[in-house]
Formats: sequence, structure tokens, C-alpha cells
Amino acid sequence: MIDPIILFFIFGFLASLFRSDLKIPPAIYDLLSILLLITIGMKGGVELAKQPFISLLPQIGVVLLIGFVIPLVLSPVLRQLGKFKREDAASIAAHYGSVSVGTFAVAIAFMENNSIEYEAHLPVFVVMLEIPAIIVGILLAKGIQANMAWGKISHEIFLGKGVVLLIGGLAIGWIAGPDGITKIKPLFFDLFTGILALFLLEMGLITARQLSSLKNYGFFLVGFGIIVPVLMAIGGVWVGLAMGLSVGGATVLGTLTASASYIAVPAAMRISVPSANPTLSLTASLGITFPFNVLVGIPIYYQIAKLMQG
Amino acid sequence: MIDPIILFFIFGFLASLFRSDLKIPPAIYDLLSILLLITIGMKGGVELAKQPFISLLPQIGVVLLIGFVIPLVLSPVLRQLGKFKREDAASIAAHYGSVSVGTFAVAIAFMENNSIEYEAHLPVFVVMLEIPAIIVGILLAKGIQANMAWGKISHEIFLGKGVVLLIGGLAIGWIAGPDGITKIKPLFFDLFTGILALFLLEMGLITARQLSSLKNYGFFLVGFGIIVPVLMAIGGVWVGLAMGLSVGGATVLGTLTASASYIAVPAAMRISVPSANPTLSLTASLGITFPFNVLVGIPIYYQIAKLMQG
Amino acid sequence: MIDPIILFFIFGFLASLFRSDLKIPPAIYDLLSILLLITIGMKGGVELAKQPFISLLPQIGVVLLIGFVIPLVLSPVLRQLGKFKREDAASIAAHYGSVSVGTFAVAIAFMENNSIEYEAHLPVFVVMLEIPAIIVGILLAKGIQANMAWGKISHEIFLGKGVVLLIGGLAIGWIAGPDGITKIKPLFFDLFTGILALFLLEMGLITARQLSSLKNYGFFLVGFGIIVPVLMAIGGVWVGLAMGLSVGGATVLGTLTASASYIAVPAAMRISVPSANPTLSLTASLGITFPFNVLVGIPIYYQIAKLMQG
Amino acid sequence: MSTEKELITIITEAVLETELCKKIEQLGATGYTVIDVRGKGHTGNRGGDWKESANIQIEVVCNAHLAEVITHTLETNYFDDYAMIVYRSPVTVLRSDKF
Amino acid sequence: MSTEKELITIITEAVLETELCKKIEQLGATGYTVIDVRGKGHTGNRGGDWKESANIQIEVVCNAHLAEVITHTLETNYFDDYAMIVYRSPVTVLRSDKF
Amino acid sequence: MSTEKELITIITEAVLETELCKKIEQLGATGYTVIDVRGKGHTGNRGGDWKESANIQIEVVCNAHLAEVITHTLETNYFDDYAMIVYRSPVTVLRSDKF
Ligand SMILES: Nc1ncnc2c1ncn2[C@@H]1O[C@H](COP(=O)(O)O)[C@@H](O)[C@H]1O
Ligand SMILES: Nc1ncnc2c1ncn2[C@@H]1O[C@H](COP(=O)(O)O)[C@@H](O)[C@H]1O
Ligand SMILES: Nc1ncnc2c1ncn2[C@@H]1O[C@H](COP(=O)(O)O)[C@@H](O)[C@H]1O
Ligand code: NA
Ligand code: NA
Ligand code: NA
Repeated sequence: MIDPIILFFIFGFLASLFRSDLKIPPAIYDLLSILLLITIGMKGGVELAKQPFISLLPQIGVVLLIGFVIPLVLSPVLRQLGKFKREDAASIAAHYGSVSVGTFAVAIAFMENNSIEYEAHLPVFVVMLEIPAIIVGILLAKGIQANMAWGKISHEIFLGKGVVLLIGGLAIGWIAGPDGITKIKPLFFDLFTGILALFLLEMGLITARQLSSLKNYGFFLVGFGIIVPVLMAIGGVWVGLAMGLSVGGATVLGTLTASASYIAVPAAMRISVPSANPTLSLTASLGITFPFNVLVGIPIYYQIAKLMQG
Repeated sequence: MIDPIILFFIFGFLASLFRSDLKIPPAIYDLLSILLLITIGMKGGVELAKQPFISLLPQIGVVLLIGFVIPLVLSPVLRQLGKFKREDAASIAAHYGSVSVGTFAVAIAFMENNSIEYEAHLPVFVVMLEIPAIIVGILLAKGIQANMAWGKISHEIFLGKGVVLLIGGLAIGWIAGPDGITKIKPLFFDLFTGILALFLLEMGLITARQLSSLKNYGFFLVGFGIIVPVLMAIGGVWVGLAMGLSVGGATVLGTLTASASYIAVPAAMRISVPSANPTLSLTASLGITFPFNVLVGIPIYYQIAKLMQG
Repeated sequence: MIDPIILFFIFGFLASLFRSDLKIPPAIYDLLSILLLITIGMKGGVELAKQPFISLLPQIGVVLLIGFVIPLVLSPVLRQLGKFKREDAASIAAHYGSVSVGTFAVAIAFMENNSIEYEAHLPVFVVMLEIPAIIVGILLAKGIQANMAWGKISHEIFLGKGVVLLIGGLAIGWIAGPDGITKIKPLFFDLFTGILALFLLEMGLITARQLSSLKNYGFFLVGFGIIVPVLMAIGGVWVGLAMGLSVGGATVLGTLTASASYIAVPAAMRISVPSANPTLSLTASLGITFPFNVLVGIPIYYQIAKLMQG
Repeated sequence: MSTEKELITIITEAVLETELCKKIEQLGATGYTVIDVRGKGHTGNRGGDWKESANIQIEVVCNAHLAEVITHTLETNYFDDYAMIVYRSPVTVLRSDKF
Repeated sequence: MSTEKELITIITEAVLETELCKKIEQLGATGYTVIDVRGKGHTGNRGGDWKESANIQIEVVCNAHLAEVITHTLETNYFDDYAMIVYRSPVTVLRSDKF
Repeated sequence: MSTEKELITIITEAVLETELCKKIEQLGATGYTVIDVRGKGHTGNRGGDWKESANIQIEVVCNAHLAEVITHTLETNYFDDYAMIVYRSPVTVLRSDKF
């Protein structure tokens, strides 16, 4: 049975394709993403409050490493195979090294819809994977220069809206703990799937608008936007199983590695690496990889995880 | 006991009348109407998923017919009695041939508040009644011309925000079915009446502002805006009972025929029949008929339905 | 255990302090305050529907009196000790004579979190305390002049957004009664604490921005913004106990007298007393007193109330 | 290439946004900018609370000839039926080859 | 009737919207347009996050004489107490009888 | 002190807001005003649905010399990499000592 949140995405996509005047006002899009990010952060934080942080440290270390490694691997591929200039390769690599919170939420919904178990602390990984790829991306684009405006750059990285909301939510959930947040649950937790549905409606509208850029940038991007996520998902699932996650948990980690950022990274790259063409990375991450993961990727990654689990 | 959603309408009306600076930001108004329209569509869709579509086809046919007939009847009345020019008569007729989603929601709330049974598939009729009157209205205004910009016009009709959201919601509800939508119910279904209350607050604010136009357009409009809905309600109730609806269902159908559009039709007419004066139709539909139906009409139509049922 | 809504405030405060680009769109801030104000008004109204209004009249009379007296006491203090010019003293006094709805909501959350009983009709006092101080403040600033634009001024006072929403909510709750509002509870009551959390997040963002004004206006304001609330809280608690409120109820009344307006009063003063410097009053009420009350004041006032109860 | 261009400002009903922007492009403008505004004029109060009463302000930078064409098109097709005002003013642009 | 008019632009506190628009009408303007803006000036940062710190930009197209009257009124009544800047520029209007 | 000033209008990507406003202040402007806008230009459609595709319009009133400096700075640092147009026009200001 098809999850209705997916239907909202398809609905938005079609409405935009047929040039309907349907629009979600920017202020509402902001509200939706604020709610999603805080809630995911809080869910992670609540789990941290339940188990000793130290016990999660090894997993967190591995996940951080993934975030540093992916862009290092992807960037040369993009330069060699894709013939992209240095800054563009670095920027696209950073997008794919980081994660898409929307994709994560859809993966969690998939788990719950199909009653698949997963580790409750997975949202912590989302927070961990946001940032490393941005740092690597900037270094790849600029090299390590003496006169680098690190103040400005680290501000962009750590104080961008997406990262701040995730970390803020994490901290609130951690400090308040499972009981503390009871009274704010109706807004942040009970409405979560509905909010996600509206968010995906808007993502559908935006995604369809990216398509027009596709023809300008050839079909390398299409291939890249589909093949790379699958390969990264396999890697992510493998690492997840290796570090002891359940099949569900490994699937979600695979989905995270397969997903590409379209909130935190674009903003940071636009400021820190101005000469990278933002249309390239957004077309790939939002126009191809996001719909691919959400519509067909996640179930495939789950099958892969089951197979690899053996 | 007076329904609190009606109190929200009256509250908004009074606040605006006394020139309070209370305002609902446009982005919030958009959010409210997006939620209302999707939910009503989904409610209809869920019902379609429950019963064989074919069994509803006869009723749907009749309802579509109503949508075509009403403007054909009203337009000559407006030209003869109201002395309106051709385009204005056609436009007003289109407004009254179509429906008001807000009025529909209030009618449903009335049914539930008074524990009156009604057919769960009534939202399907809302979707069906939105469109035909627009087509007829445009044809009445322009005649059938060789060089008509049908592309542009049908775009306005079928891809306007209101229609797209209703149809999108319908499709989502239909495909996902009653079980599928469980997880998005807290946002779309549980909050529905509260959202409707805020929406009616805004409608009250807007309605009061229409009143100033009243004095400019004489009192024909006042009479029209009250008498015509009552007559159309009687017709609608009669048809409803004749096609086998319960007293509650017939009341709602009567309310639908009695209601006049203020979302889909105004936008479509403004683009497709520019020379029709929008103030005329909005003053009638929003300034008179909407408050009349919401405040006094619906209970009357229910009494009428009970009487006609015998 | 620290209430998560307080954590949201601190989160916003820190985000703004570190110059994150996190913003709540103005339209969303409007939505949040509309929901808070209506709900608090409705809660009061529902209580009025439960008990004979006449029985509350004595308490209401006392509370109104408080609203008139506070600014009369504070204004000379500000002129003498603070060396403020007449209009500034009057304006600051009006801010502190009126109340902060956000602070009230936090106080109520504190009561419920700690299972402290309080009178359910307290929201009525919020409505009562909003207005008198504004009137007194304007008179103090301008003296009673022959040519005063009372029309304009009373419009600002009674028809400002904050007051209208509180009174509208009160009326709706009163007329609809406890049963009537059942269907709108999910939006207005169940989500209340979550909405308050988001509101406090925004307040944190705004509060931090006030700090930069502090250095310009010396530290008299800091002292004033902390000492005066404590003194007023003691007075408010004493009056509350004297008029028969429970310890919880007296604490909330004390918190109300200790709190300073930052919605209704600033707007009214800006229009009615243009030469008063708005930065002075907002820095004190929003930059100092609001965080003080919310973070440390309320628990202190509760201890005071317990002590005074004896 | 001269850096003296014209700025056309159009204030009109929000419902026209798609149609006008398309037309402005077709007539040859290299771009346009749209702002949500509210206002009052001969056709009464357009407070922008909801779509029906919302206004937009469209700004187009172009050369004098195109400015003529655009304003003329607006005058002929929209002035009678829609709430609309149009005015022009000279501006000095950077990178005049962009327009 | 000349098509040369003046455009007055007023940037000031949002709280003044109702009052200023009323006054502009009373002084004889045929209309006005209002935009929500944010900014910074002598009175500090007005970031527009909430009503208290929000700015509006009011635009009025009118003849030179009325422009004098309006700017003079603003100067006399509001400049001292409110965050406000005002500037004028000449514009060429379509349908000059509208103003 | 002359009341003739220049109005610089910059239309560019929303992501630049903080950076540009800071730079404009540093260069010596006494203030600026920012408006949320959407539009289309050489770099394509910037419909403003979400932050990535949103535009802002920055308005700065200043003297002719500073106008030169600001436009030159923009041209050197941002024109190549960002969606941006910039134009200037003369305005007559009230209280010219404010600028
Ligand atoms: N004199 C004016 N100055 C500035 N804006 C105006 C003026 N007249 C009209 N407008 C704007 O143009 C819109 C349409 O004007 P109108 O066609 O006169 O109703 C109004 O809603 C205002 O936003
Ligand atoms: N030089 C300037 N250029 C553009 N806008 C300005 C300038 N100075 C002030 N403003 C705008 O006018 C508002 C009030 O200015 P002020 O009275 O100087 O605080 C500011 O918040 C800005 O939006
Ligand atoms: N000819 C024009 N007239 C008015 N606005 C323009 C024009 N060209 C570009 N713009 C605005 O400037 C932004 C950036 O332009 P561009 O760098 O050409 O993509 C666009 O998104 C529009 O908002
Ligand atoms: Na990834
Ligand atoms: Na109808
Ligand atoms: Na107080």
C-alpha cells in the first residue's frame, strides 16, 4: 500500500508539472521545515537521554567519518567522469556527503508503515552527518589557504538555520528527556506525519521546477543522481550492519548516505564557494536524487539490507 | 446552542466593523484554505475508496447537471431583473452555480453538532460542483467564439488552486483509503474544526469589508443574495431527496446549491472575463450570501428538508 | 526538572546571540500570538460560563484597580530615580502596569508541571489588566488636555490586536461554554503548550536582539527591570491571597503584576505618545523583565506565596 | 552601449502576475522583478488580505524603445478592466549589456 | 495634462500605516501603495521580525504641488518622533488623469 | 548641504542579505532598506518559493561619491558569481543631513 505522504509528493509534482498556480507561501514552508527539524532533533535528543552517551560514541565516530569520506571520494569522480570544474565537483560532492532531512523522515515513515524495527537514536546520525561534508567541500573547492575567512565559513556551517534547529532540538530533547516533552508532543510529535505530508507537497512543487534545468546540464547528472545514491546506500547499509544496527537501522543509515542535502549545504556553498554553480548541485540533489530515494530507493535499500544481513 | 465556529465568524465580522487592526496574514489564510480544501477532498476520496465508484455515478451525474443548469437559469434573471450587462450577469451566475467550501464545512459541522446523519460521500459533490458553472459562465459571457483562448481558460478552470487542492485531496484519499490516512489524521482531521474556526474568523474580517461596496451597488444585490440561495436550496434539497439522500444529505446538497463561490470562480472570471466587475459578484457572494447561509440559512434548509421528506 | 518551553526560550536566545540566521517569519509569529491570545481568552470565558459572573465581580474590581494603581506608582519613581523625561516615565510605567501574555502562559505551565492548583478563571484577570495601565500611561504623559484625540486613543487601546483577540476569545468561550468548544479543542487547547514553545523560541530570538540597546541606556534599566517585578510580585501575591486566591492563584496574579507588556502597550504608546522612546520601554520589558520572570522569577514568586500563606 | 535605461513600474492586481510576466518576456525584456504590495486607488481599497484583493508591483528595466512597447501594450489591453497604474523613470544601470 | 508627476517614497515604522495612509488621502492623493520592508538607519536595526520593529515603504504618485504638501506634513509631524526617511523623484505616468 | 542624493537599487539572491548589508554599512552608508522580491533574469527563474530561489531588493540612499564606491564594490565582488542587477537614480531627500 502506497504511503499517503508519497502521494502528497506526487501530487505536488504533478500540480507543478501542469503549471497549476498552487503555491505554499514561503512563510509556511519555513514553518514546516522548522517543525520537522526541531522534531527530528528532539527525537534524537530524547534517545540520548535514555542511554549513556558514551555507549553511542563509537557509532557516532563512524558516522562522522562517513561524512568526511564521501565527498573525498565523490569529488574526483565528478572531476574525472563528469568533467566538472573544481568548485562544482567539490560543491556537488558536499551535497551528497551531507544528508536530506526530508528523505530521512520518509525513511522513518516507511519503517513504521511496514512495522520494521529500527534504533531510536538514528536521528542523532542526521545531526552528525549534516556538517562534515560541508567542511570537506569547502576545503576541496578552495584548498587550504592562508587567508581563508574561517570565521565567516564556520558561521555558515554551524549557525545555518538547518544545523541550528537540529542541534537545538537535540539539546532540548536531551535535557528535557522523555517525560519532559510530554506536553509539547501534540504539536511536535502527533502532527509530525501530517506536517511531513505538507512538506513533501511543497517538495513536489519545487522538484518539478528543477526539471527544466536538466536539459541544460546533460544526462550525466541523471545518471550520477541515481547510480551514486544506490552505491552509497549499499556502503551505508554495510557499515550500518557492521556496526551492529538492525536491518531497519542499517536501511535508514543507507538512506542517509544515499540522500543529498538541499537545505544546509546549498546555503553554505553559495556563500563560501560563490563560483560553484548552484543549479548543478540542486538539480542533481533535488531534481533527481530526492525523488528517486523517496519513490523507489528506500524499499530497494531495505531489500539490500535484508540480503546483506543474510 | 450556538456553534463556536459561527462565533468566530461573528467575532471577525465585528472586529473588522469596529476597524480593529486585527489581521490574519495572507500566508496564514493560504495555509488555512490549503488545509480545508485538501481535507474535504480527502474525506470524499476516502468514501470513494469504500464504495464502488459505479454506484455513485448516477448521483454524480445529477450533481454535475445542477452545476450546468444553475448559471443558465440565473444569468437571464440577472440581466432582466437586475439590468446587469451581459458579462456581469454571467459572472454572478457562475459564482452562484459553483459552491463555497467554507459554507459546506459549516453545514457538515451543523450536522455533527446536531447529530444529524448524512452521507459520507458528500464531499465528492463539492468537487463536482466547483467546475461546471465556471465553464457555463465563461460561455455566457463571451458566447462561443472561434478565437477563444481555450488553453488559457481551461488552465484557469482546472488548474486554479482551489480545484487542484480538492482534486488532489480526493485522489490521495481514494488511493490511500481509510487505513492509509491514519497517520496524517491528527493534522488534517483532528484539527479540522479548529482550522475552520480560524478560517471563519478571517472570512468575518473580509466579509465586513465588502459591506462598503454594498451602498454603491444598490439593494438589488441584497435581495438577490438572500432570495436566490433560499430558492436554490429548496431545489437542491428536492433533488437530493429525489435521488435518495437522507434528510441530512439533502440539506447539505441544498446548502451547496445555495452557496456561492468566492475562491475558484472569482480568480477564473477575473482572467477569462476581465470586463465583468468583480466587486459585484464578490459583494453578493461574500458580503451577503455567505453570512446568510452560515448564520441563518443552514438551519432553515434543514427544516425545509424535514418538511419535504414529509 | 526544567520545563522544555523554557528550553525553547533559551535556545532562541542563544541562536540569536551567536548570530545564527534562524528566523521565525513574521506571519508565523502572528499566527502563534493569535492562537495564544484566543486560547487564553477562551479559557477565561469558559470559566465565566461555569460560575455566576457576579461572584467574580469583587475580584475583577480589585484587579482593575491594580492596573490603574501600578503605573501611578511607577511613573514618579522613574522620573525621580531614573531621571527619565515625563513621556518616557509614563510609557515605561504603562508597560509594567499592563501584563505579558507570554509570561502568564509560562506561569500556568509552571503550575501544571508542578501540579500546583490554581483558580481556572485567572485568564479573566489577564484581560482585565491589559487596558487600565494604557489609559493611565497616556494621561500621565499628556496630562488631561482639552484637545485630546480620545477617539484615536481609545481606538488604539480597545481595538489593538492583542486586546481584541483576548476579548474575542473570552466572549467565544463564555457563549459557547465548556461543552461547546469541544470540537475546536485539538487546535486551541491540545496544541497550546507546543505553540507556546515556538512562541518562546521567537521571544528568545527577539530578546537577545534587545541586549544591544542595553549598553546605550545604562544600567538603571537593568536594576529597574529586575527589582520592580519582584516588588510588584510581592504586592500581587499579597493582594491575591487577601482576596482569597489559592497559593497557586496568588502566584499567577503576582506573576501578572510582575510582568510587563510587549504587545498591546508598545503599539498604543507609539501612536498615542510618539515622543516616548520605544527602545527604553522595550529594552526593559522584553530584554530584562521577560527573561527574568520566565527563567527565575516564577519559582521565586511561588516560594513567596507559600511563605506569605504561612 | 549606453547605461541609461528606463525603469517601468506597474502596480496591479495579483491575479495578473503569470499573464503579465509572460507578456513582458515575450515583448523582449531580459527580466523582471515582482513584489507583493497593497494599496488604494480609483478601484478602491486593495488591502491584500487575500488573493482577490492583493496587488503586485512589477519592475522592468529595459531600453527606451521597449519601455514604449510595454507601456503601450499595458495601456491597450489592461487599463480598462483592471486596477492598474504604470509609471516610468530613467535609471543608470551597471553592466548595461544585461538589459 | 502633463504626464510628469512625482513619486514620493516614505520608509517608516509599520505602526504608522493606518494613520499615514489616511492622512495622505486627506491631503488629496488619488492612491498609495504599501510594501512590507525591513532596514537599518539612525534609529537602529529594524529587522521586521515582529510588528514593533517592522518597517513599511509607502509610495505615492502625485503632482509636484501635492508632493510638497505631503512631504511638508511628514516633516512637521513625524520626523522628530519616528524612524522615517522620505525621498522624491520625477516619474512619467501613463494616464496622467488618474493622479 | 545638497538634498540631491542617489538611490541605488540592488536586486540579488536572498542568501547574500547579511553579507551585503554589512558591507554597505562598512562602506559608509547611513542605512539601507530590504524587500523580499521574486523575479527572472539571465540566471533564470527565481520564484522565491524557498530560500534558495528567493531574491531581495536592497535600496540605499547616499551621496554620489558613495554610490560610486558601492556600485563598484558590487561589480568587482559579486557580479560574476551571483544573480544580480544594480541601478541608480537621482532622488531628492528630506533632511539631507540624515544621509
Ligand atoms: N496615486 C497613487 N500612488 C501610488 N500608488 C497608487 C496610486 N494610485 C493607485 N495606486 C496603486 O495602484 C493600484 C491600482 O490603482 P487603481 O487602478 O487606481 O485602483 C492601487 O491599489 C494602488 O496600489
Ligand atoms: N540611507 C538609507 N538608505 C535606504 N534606506 C534607509 C536609509 N536610511 C534609513 N533607511 C530606512 O528608513 C528606516 C528609518 O530610518 P531612520 O529614521 O534613519 O532610522 C530604516 O529602518 C531603513 O529601512
Ligand atoms: N530587466 C530586468 N528588470 C527588472 N528586474 C530584473 C531584470 N533582470 C533581472 N532582474 C532581477 O534581478 C534578478 C537577478 O537577475 P539576473 O542576474 O539577470 O538573473 C532577477 O531574478 C530579477 O529579479
Ligand atoms: Na548523503
Ligand atoms: Na451554488
Ligand atoms: Na504588570
